[in-house]
Amino acid sequence: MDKVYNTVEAAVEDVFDGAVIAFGGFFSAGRPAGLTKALAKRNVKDLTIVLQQVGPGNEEILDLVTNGQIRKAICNYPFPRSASKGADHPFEQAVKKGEIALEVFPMGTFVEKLRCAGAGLPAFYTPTGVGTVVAEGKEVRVFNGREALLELALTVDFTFVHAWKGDREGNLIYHDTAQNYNTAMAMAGAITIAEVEFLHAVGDLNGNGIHTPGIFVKRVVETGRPDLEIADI
Amino acid sequence: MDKVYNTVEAAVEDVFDGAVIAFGGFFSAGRPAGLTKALAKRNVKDLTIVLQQVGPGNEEILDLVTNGQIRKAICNYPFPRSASKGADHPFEQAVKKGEIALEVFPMGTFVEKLRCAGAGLPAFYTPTGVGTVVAEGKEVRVFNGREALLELALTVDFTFVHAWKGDREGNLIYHDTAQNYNTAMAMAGAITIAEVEFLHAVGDLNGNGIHTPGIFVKRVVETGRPDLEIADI
Amino acid sequence: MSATKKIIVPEIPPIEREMIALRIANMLEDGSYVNLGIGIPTLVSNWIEGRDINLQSEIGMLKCGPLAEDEEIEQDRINASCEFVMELPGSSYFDIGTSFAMIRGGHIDVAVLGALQVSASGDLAGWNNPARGMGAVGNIGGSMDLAVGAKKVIVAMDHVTVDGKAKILTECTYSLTAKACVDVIVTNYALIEVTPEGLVLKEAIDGVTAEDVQNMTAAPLIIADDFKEMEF
Amino acid sequence: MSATKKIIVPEIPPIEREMIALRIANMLEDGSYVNLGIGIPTLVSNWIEGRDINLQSEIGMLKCGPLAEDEEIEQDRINASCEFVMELPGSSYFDIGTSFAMIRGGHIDVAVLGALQVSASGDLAGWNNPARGMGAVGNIGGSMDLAVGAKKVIVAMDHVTVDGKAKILTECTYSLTAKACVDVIVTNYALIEVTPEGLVLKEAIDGVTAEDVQNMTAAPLIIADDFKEMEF
Repeated sequence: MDKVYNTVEAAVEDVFDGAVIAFGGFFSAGRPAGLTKALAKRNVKDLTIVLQQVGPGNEEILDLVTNGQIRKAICNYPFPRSASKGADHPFEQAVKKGEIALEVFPMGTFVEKLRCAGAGLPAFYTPTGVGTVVAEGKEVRVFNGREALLELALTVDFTFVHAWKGDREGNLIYHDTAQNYNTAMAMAGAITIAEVEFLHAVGDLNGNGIHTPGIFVKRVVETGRPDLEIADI
Repeated sequence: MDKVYNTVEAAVEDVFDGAVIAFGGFFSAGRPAGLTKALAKRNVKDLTIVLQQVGPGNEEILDLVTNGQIRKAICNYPFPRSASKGADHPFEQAVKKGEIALEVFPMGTFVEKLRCAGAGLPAFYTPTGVGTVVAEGKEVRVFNGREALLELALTVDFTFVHAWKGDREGNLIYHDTAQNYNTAMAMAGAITIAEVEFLHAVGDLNGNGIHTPGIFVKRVVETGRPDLEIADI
Repeated sequence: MSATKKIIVPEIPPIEREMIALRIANMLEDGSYVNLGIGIPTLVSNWIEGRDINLQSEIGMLKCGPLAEDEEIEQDRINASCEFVMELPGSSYFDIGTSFAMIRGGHIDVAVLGALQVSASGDLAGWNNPARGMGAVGNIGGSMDLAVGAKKVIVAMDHVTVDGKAKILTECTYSLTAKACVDVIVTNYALIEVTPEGLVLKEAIDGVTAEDVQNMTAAPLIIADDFKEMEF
Repeated sequence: MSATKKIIVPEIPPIEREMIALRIANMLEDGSYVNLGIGIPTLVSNWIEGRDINLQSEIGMLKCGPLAEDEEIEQDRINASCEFVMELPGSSYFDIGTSFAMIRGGHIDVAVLGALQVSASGDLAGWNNPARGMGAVGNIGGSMDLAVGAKKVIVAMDHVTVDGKAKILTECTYSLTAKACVDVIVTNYALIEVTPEGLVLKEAIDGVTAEDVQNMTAAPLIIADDFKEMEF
């Protein structure tokens, strides 16, 4: 099945108000900037965004924030590293004012919640977060003498990923550390949309080195290799 | 760190009585036959073996059975496909007589138990097995209106895997469907031992296409490409 | 309507296993991802060559190709039935953890499974024949995950056992694969849908009446308004 | 011994951050897999070039190399501190799910982490400075997983805050990263081990006495029998 869309705009056309959207990427590596920019041009709101952090180093997400499109964010490292940059940052200030709800999970828990959603596992136990604020309101249970928290799968309506190479059926290969969250998020999305730097014919990619098999991907759009803009974090 | 052992015998030398050992592989693809044969030559007993099935198509495991080295097996498809072959099969008959304890999990649960052990997650919930004999004695819990079973991580003392290419630091690439259980089992083993068809210098393998990063592998031994012997299943 | 109900098999010969597979192949949609179990389900693959149907094999392969022979055989390229298979353009390989993420995670559109018994509420019993005498253990394999995980489950089986006993029952008597998981049953005599109201007889093979089908089925059948002859 | 205990900082100047990193580098064993957190821990990488120490970065890279500059920069090759890094022979890449499998699963021998506070029982508080005013949310990142998952946790930090408050306390007052996870604390004045008996002062920098260290530590210290000058 050919899954290619010609434009990022067409690929995100059916994202609806209130949708939960996961965004892959980590700083300069593997961010679906093209799809995200297309989303910021659309009049959809009350979105829940699922991603590591909201800039710096993720400038295109800021447009969604300043447009007032975000109701909630689920992150693991939400803010600028330095407190002084946070004081100037629209997302951090929107959270502080209560305009955007924020939920934070430890990084390993965050990614596992997405993988579990994609893998049909409703919940898991992890030792991470026991005895911390992360454990508040969560079940604690002892396995082999060690406490662990119950964490739930995090299902998402749409996932945006950025891959290096992709074929027309959605098989994806990421480049080095650009794999990051993209793999787990691609599994989690009810509709996963991939922007790829290089679009290949079916059969061109080595089937033994695919990071995301096409079954997890509904749409593919070629956006080229992004320019490197080094953000000051 | 160079992890290369010169012989399969040296690589399995410290397997101890009562050890829990996971064996990768599926029929003709990715079975650690060299390591397994070396184990059958050693006088270790009371072993718990963790693998898909015990022959046919896994003849070297049969030696462990007929040697009386096995106390327990944890499988997902333990027996020959046809009942008539099972009637002649030493493993099936040993289970029938109660000489070997057998625990069976659904295939997806089986592999996830191993991955969780390797990933430091003590337990997970899965909808698979609800309302069946698999659920007996297990906690059932409802998530989003759907029942799921609590399943525990399965830790193993040793894992034997078979890879296509490996480097001296334990980075592994499997060949096509030979990846199968090897990936999850390599994560689960306290000591994971890899036999590889082709041993490479460090730096020769493409780091973007590694299936099992070297951190999961303690020992590597080159055994060459096995001859294809098509078992009658 | 118990498992011991007397079964009357019609004099019309049943269709061959290959025809069960063909009927199912005709139900599959283009672009779908499909997993085929061992037995009759495997035969579905003979009818989809050239169609845009992606076979998933739980060993860890997508776009699983036709059976390989002779010099085409590659020992590391097999399906979950331990058969040597061919690659197709776009085939991909992955580990069994990822494979069952696909299966449980609802990414498989259709699973075609064999069965020993199916109940009126769509319970499936397919992995443990008590005749083998192994008690509560047996070859579960991927069947339980497929039964609960696939968006649609189609059972492909003979309508009655070789010794003339019903396989479609009010309640299964064999150990279950999963409860309330079956959507459609295609046998060598009929096509039956599992609905909240019960089993609905949609099709029977040429020359076989709805009454004939009921006579070899130990669960009550609702005859569909559009009940018709099975076509291929 | 409360968090408000009056802290007296000795007149001897503390060692530089690079020297804290060097002391830690000397504790790492050849062949080990090590994760370095943001801040002082990152500096450990400057002292291990040529040694057989494998750096893991939680973004999904093993054998993470030195920082890349100018034309060496590849936008898709970064560490978890968002710095551009070099490949080494044997470097590998993987997704963050696998990365945290390594971390939680006990495959990382040592995690070197920064900290705001450490308690007498090895509790670590490192992710949430109340001064930022964000309440219960903040940049947790990979710190909680590393603190519970690594076989050994070494904290690298200044001994007291910039405004002269104790960071080593009977109980942490800031939001915890993990309980009872720290094995060793290396500061710009001392090396302290966390033991079941309490904090054991093992080393102090040249010119600083055990009493000096206790005077800037808000938890009781046990002076090791082999207490000695920190060497590099």
